[in-house]
Amino acid sequence: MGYKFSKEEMASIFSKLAVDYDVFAPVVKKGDGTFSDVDVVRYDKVSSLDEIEFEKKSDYSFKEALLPINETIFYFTEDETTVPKGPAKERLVFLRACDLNAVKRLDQIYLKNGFEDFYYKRTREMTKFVLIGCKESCASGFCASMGTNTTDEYDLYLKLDGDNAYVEAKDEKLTEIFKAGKEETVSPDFVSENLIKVTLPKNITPETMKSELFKEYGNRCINCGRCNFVCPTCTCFTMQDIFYKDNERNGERRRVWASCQVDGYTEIAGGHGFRGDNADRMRFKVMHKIHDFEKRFGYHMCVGCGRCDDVCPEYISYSNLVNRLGKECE
Amino acid sequence: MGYKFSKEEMASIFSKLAVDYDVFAPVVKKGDGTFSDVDVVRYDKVSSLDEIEFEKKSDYSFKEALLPINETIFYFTEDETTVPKGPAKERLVFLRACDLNAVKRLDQIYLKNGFEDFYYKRTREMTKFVLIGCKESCASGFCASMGTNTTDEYDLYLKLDGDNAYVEAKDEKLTEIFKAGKEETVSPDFVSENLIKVTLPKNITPETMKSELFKEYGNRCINCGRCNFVCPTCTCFTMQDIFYKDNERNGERRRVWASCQVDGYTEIAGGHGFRGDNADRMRFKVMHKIHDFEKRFGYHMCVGCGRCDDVCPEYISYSNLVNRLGKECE
Amino acid sequence: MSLDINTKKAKKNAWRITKERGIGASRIRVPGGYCDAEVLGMVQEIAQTYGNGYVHLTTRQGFEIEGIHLEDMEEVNKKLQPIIEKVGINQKGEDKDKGYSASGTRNVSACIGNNVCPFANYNTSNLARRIDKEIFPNDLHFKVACTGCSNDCAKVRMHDFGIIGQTMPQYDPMRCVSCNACVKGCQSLSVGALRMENYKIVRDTEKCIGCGVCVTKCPTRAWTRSEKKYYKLTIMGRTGKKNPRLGKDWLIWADEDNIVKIIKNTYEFVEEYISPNAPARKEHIGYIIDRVGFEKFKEYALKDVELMPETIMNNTVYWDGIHFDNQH
Amino acid sequence: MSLDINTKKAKKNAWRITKERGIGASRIRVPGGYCDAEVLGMVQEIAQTYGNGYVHLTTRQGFEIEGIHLEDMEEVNKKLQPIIEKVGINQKGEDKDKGYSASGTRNVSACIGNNVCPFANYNTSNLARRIDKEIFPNDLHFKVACTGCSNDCAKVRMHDFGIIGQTMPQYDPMRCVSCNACVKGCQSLSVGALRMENYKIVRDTEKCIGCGVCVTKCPTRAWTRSEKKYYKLTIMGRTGKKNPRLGKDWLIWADEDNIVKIIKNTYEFVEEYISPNAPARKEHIGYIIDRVGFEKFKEYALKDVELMPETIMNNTVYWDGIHFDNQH
Amino acid sequence: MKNEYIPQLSEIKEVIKHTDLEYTFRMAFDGEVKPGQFFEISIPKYGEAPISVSGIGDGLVDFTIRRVGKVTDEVFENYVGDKLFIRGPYGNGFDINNYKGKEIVIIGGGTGVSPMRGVIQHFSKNPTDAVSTTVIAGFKSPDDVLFKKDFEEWSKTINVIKTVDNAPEGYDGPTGMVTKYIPDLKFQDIKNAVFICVGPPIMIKFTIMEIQKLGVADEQIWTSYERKMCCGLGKCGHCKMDDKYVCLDGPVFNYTEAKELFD
Amino acid sequence: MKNEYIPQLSEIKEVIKHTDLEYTFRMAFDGEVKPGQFFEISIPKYGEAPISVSGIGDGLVDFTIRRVGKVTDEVFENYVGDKLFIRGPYGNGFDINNYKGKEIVIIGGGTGVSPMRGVIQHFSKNPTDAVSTTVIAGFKSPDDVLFKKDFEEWSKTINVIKTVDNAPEGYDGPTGMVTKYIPDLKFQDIKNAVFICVGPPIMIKFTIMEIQKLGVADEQIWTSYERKMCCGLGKCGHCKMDDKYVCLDGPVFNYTEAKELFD
Repeated sequence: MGYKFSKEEMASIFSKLAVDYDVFAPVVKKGDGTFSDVDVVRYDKVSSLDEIEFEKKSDYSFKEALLPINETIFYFTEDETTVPKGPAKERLVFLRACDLNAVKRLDQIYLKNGFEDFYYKRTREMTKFVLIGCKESCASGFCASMGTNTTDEYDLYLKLDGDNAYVEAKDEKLTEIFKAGKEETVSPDFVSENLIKVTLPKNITPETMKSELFKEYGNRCINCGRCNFVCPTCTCFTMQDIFYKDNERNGERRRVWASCQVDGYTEIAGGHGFRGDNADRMRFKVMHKIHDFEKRFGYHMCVGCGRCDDVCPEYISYSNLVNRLGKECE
Repeated sequence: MGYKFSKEEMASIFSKLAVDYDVFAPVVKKGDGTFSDVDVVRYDKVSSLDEIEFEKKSDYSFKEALLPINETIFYFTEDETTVPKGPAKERLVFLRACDLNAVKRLDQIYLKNGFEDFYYKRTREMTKFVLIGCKESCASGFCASMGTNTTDEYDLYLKLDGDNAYVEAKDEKLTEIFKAGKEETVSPDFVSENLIKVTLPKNITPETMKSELFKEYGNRCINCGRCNFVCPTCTCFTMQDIFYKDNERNGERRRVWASCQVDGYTEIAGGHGFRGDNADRMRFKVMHKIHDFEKRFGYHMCVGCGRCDDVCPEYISYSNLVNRLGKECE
Repeated sequence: MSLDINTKKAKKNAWRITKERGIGASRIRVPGGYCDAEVLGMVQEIAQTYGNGYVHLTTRQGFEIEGIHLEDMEEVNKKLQPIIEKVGINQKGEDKDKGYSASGTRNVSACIGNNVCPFANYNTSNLARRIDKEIFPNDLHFKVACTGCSNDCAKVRMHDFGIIGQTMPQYDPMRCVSCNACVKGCQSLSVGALRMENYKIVRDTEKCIGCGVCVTKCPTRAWTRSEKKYYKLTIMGRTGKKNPRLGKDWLIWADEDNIVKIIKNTYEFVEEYISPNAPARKEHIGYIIDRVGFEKFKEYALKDVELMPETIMNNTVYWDGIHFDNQH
Repeated sequence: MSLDINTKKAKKNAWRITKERGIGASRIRVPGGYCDAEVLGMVQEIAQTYGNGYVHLTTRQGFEIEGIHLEDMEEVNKKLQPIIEKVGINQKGEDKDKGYSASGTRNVSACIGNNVCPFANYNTSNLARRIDKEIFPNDLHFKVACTGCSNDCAKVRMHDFGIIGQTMPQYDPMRCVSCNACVKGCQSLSVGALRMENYKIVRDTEKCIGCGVCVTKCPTRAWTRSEKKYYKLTIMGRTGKKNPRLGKDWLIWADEDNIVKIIKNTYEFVEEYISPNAPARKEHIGYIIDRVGFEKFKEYALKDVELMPETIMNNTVYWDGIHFDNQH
Repeated sequence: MKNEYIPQLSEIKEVIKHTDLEYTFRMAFDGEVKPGQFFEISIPKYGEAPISVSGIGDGLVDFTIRRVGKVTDEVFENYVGDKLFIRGPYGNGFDINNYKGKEIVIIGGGTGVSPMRGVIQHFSKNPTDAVSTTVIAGFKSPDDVLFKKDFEEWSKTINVIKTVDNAPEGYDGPTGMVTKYIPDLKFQDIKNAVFICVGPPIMIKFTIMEIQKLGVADEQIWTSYERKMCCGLGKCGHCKMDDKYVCLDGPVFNYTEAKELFD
Repeated sequence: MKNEYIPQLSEIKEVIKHTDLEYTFRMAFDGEVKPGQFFEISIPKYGEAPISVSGIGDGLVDFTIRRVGKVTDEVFENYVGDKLFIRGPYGNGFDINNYKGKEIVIIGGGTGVSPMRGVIQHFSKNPTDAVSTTVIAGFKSPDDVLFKKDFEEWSKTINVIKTVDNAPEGYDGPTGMVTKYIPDLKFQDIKNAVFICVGPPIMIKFTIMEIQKLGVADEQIWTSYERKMCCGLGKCGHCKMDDKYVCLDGPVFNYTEAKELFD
């Protein structure tokens, strides 16, 4: 059901909402970009509507709202282990269609690939998603190519338009809150086409794995891992055991985001690593996104948000690599 | 009487001449200018015609051919003094009209101002002058204003013109040498007008001495003395007693060019100097050239060669100063 | 009339009296090197109309138009007017169309800065232009340069005042993924002030030079720049025949306003203590300090300066360099 | 398609990848800073057509055209062709219209030199251009600068190779008038290597740095320049975060040909000893020498070099500078 | 809901030293375990490492650990009676049924022998479960040999070739790489042969090349992969190869699958 | 032709010490000399300096030399019997006839007294040659007084005011600048007065100003200039002032000329 509000009304409702919920949304972090006097848009907890960046696609995805960069698995005190508490409040996560499609991928790994993940699950179950529409395509995304340009998995759709705000609430509890507004038909803005079009390779063979393209791009790669860290579908982590400097018998185990492009990712005790070569890492990443995830789960991992292209300091275009690979495989 | 030669004939005659005479002439000294890769034209002993620079006015005047920069007055050995020998050969000095007029000024001081100068006289008596003509005025000279644009005091006039050479010999001995040439009427090239015109101040009073102009130019002056050293009419020198490092009881007394613009010129034992101020030095120099020499000897000292203007590193234009002073005194 | 030029004035008017008799060169300066492209055409026109068609690009970020007849100085000065205005140089009204009002204080130079460069910690050109506005016109011999980071592409350590951009790196351990990029970056590109401890970064605050390499290397925004911009002030470096030496750090983690104040204060110090025999009142500040002592300099320089609590000031600065003046 | 740019190649092609996403800057270099004024107009046009209308004048004597969309790199490279030709930079045939063939070796910079400057002892731009021809294109990180005299306006002591013009002053006592101008000049402007003895000048040949001040000060041409041009070669100065330091004198009274040879030889040394981990094969030569030893460097550098008898070579060179890398 | 990440304390029942670097820890564990499965063994403050089961007993499980890396170094400071955190077993393990009634060749290199130890033990105790059983085990030198007593025991019932790459003068056992002994293997029916091969990647590569020369089909070859595994639960991603998670789908793979798994 | 630059050796006959710095050297010389003339006195290896004649005797000439500068320092190391190079006399000197029958005032400062000594001596010996003769001599302090014996002698026949600028307590002679004593001078007929004034430039300047206040015409004033003189022969140029060469046309000038001579 859709409702219309004035922007002021919406701001006021939102402020109340932000008391009951932990609201995670893209925020412009002034000067926090890689370079001096450059901003970054990333997720943070917000308490008012005007903190939210609705226009620019976030540089880092929503995923940290579900999967903290650092997450404590348990504390240990001598021989005992204690699991930290889960979220105290339900949470709202503002995101776009591509990202909401990415939630499905996170669920796939964390809930449906072997064991269920205790930590993800308890947060996920308390999370509702608020869709931000896309009136026009961003410059680097190719969601239409990946079929992730639309979604109906949102609990709320919220749109600001001039002095007005529109919502469509699907979640019952949220509907309660917004039904005070003027009823109006509201349907999300989705793009149907992007500037970037990606055609996935059709016939991937063992030969594909040896494509010179991986070498070419691998040589350009500096193994910084940004492509993974901004990606809404990358889920890897590493375990870290910390001992407290004040009492070395106590500490905690954490899981921390990991990147398949960064040194050490495949390294086992004794120092042997399995993908020392950048070409192999590049292949591994790309193939995961457009080939083997699909092989295992039946649909592609990549949601075409384009963040990896935007963030790469070496201007490696994953989308271009995929298109070139597609042509090679024809 | 005038004679014409081919340039080759002249060169050959000249080479022989240079055996009998010490020939002093303007020579381009490559790279010996004040600044890197800059030439200077100054007098030196030459043995062939092509060493002589006929086109460009020399930067330093001919006067060093008569008055060495350093001249030993006598050697002393314990209580004895010995006077160095004078020139062994007669000398020919190549110069232009302005400079030949300057010879008169040198003579005035060294022969007719009180005592006769032993050293100058013995050289002067062995010197003949070869006039270089001026087909057109140099850029900075104002000989016409000073009435020094012409002369008939030369012993020989020599002109190179394309493949030919012309001489007019007035000196008997020199006529002997050149009379082998084809007789032709030869008369020197003199300029009748210059680019620079100088009007001397007419009514010089004690007030003139206090003109602000001297301060203005004095402030610009750096007391390097170049104007004096290039001047064909400046005659000042300082006495120096040298003791030989190898035997300090023996040594020599020299006279060395001095400049009224350089520090120390008026300094007496004990350190007191009479013209410490640059304005006073500037006035002293200018007044000597255009006023008090004339007061003493009946004609002006300055011959308007313009070298002081050309050489001044501070671009002080003496000629302009004089013209401005002239206007002030009107 | 023969050339009759007050060379001292001409030099102060930013003209060079060249080694070639009668020929000058017009020295056009562009504060911080930040140059509207329009200026290029203007310089070209002067060079082709009055000069010999060649222009020397100077290492102080100016143009030196060669081969101008000294007679044309006045006319060229008129032509300089739009350039002076375009690059925003201070000028008194009566100096319009008369070229530069002073030349003793050298062009404030700057690396390209954070307009463009990924490593720069501030907008060097803007600071250079601010300082230029504050100190120009002035004929005392001051050399000031701004550089975006400790790489010092502007060679500020060869200046009387070198301003090196710093950032006080801010670390959010909860965003850190222990990828080591900052540690490696600091080790290979900077001073090795970072180490990993318990999977998190420990910054040696004594050693850290505030270059910001950690920030640029961080893939997760665990490292970000401080909101405040910081500057290191190095002082009294110089080239030259007697004792070329590197400027040494005096203030670390200082702020822009105080640095500007210190530079201006130093003018008063120099006015007071410059050698009366200094030719054309040109004496490097460093030599004045060598003569009258660092304490006296400090007394002047720090007038009305209240440093931020985090600013580190070295009480004494020791220089070395190479001594050609009193060797052996 | 999204921007897909080999930044390493672009950088070697003399492009800067700026801090602004998708925006590059074209780095035009002018060897020795000697610039046909025509070039200015060309740069202006590129800046106004493809850039943001602003150009940074660099302290290495180049133009950095700001604000060019990386998509336009190829087109701008074509526009650079006449500039590259005008300033006379080496280029292989196949590199035509493709911009600069390399950028690791930095623009050979030069003070204005004896084209113009009264103090310079040689034509710095010409030597810079000669060296450029000899060493370019090359991607190894070399910084070479030429300065006309020990005043070092080009700040050559912050370079790997600094070439300082010298003249061996020639004294004709018979032209000397004991005016003391040279003694005073040497004392106030240079190192005080002259003294008067018996009314004539005695030059302390150990102390004399060959700056030529005595020659320019002499009013009678008693002092003149040597016919041969001499150069002091200072080596391995640097700015930077770890250990900024002054280049120190290695050769004194050396000749041009041997210096050029030494620089070229050093490329072979670096090829051999550069750290395989050097990012983008960029390692300052000084650090390589620090690592492998001065003797090894000398062995390479002096290959086929036969120094003139009057050339003084310091057998060992000791650097100091400021250590930020291993302080405290 | 079960939190799979939480480990349990397990007592060290026995420590067997093989070499200066390699020990077997016999730990208390109640539950179903298969040879070839692995546990995540952790010491708080140091972290976890996936360790293969090298033996299975009653309420006991063996872990043969090489002293490399910081995690396993710490383990050696634990002794009998001390406790370690463990969680597992994870992975598929070897299915004995795949090898019963076959001419079995088990080829192992170094610690690669550990995951197969349960399999070897089964067939050496029950030699008639197979047509024949041959073990080719390679070690760097005589000092690096693991399971010395086991080899003595096993050689009583099955064929054992224990070779060392480098031997001191006078050493009278077999020497050279394991691959050296493959061409000489005799089979009644090569089609009924099965090969299990575990060891360092380079050893597996050349061993399989050698096996294939015998005309063996991919289906007859098995291997087990050692990969970085942080979670053991199909989450952390480190062990993924192509569409397989070594921790879930392996570590034991038939070569038909394994051959498509690129690193 | 005579080479005027060549000096002659002259023996030092007597050395009279006036102060720590000032001595009179009595040298052998045969020839015509006038008070106010000067000689170029030189010591080989050190150089020449123009020194005024401070006394004239038979075959003798006195030079009172102040120990300043390197030339005159050396002179003090010569003693009786040693020899110095001298050439001269040069310059015009004082013409006694200009002062005969006048009311003479001779004003001297420091070594400025030397060139006038011959004049004073003449009129003290022949007091009736003049209407009156007054000497005002100024010195810095009692220790700087020159010609002490002369002053005693002179004061017997002519008026002598010997003043010192600075005197220690208890000094009972005249003190203050010479100018202080000028206004009080008494003249029978000021138009018949002549003034001779020699000393440092500043002293001459103020003295003449004071004299002029008395209503004295320029023609009645004489002075002598001390200038740098290298040659003494009108060549080297150092002593030139306006169109005058001090060495040739001076050093004694009537003030009508002197007033137009700018430095």
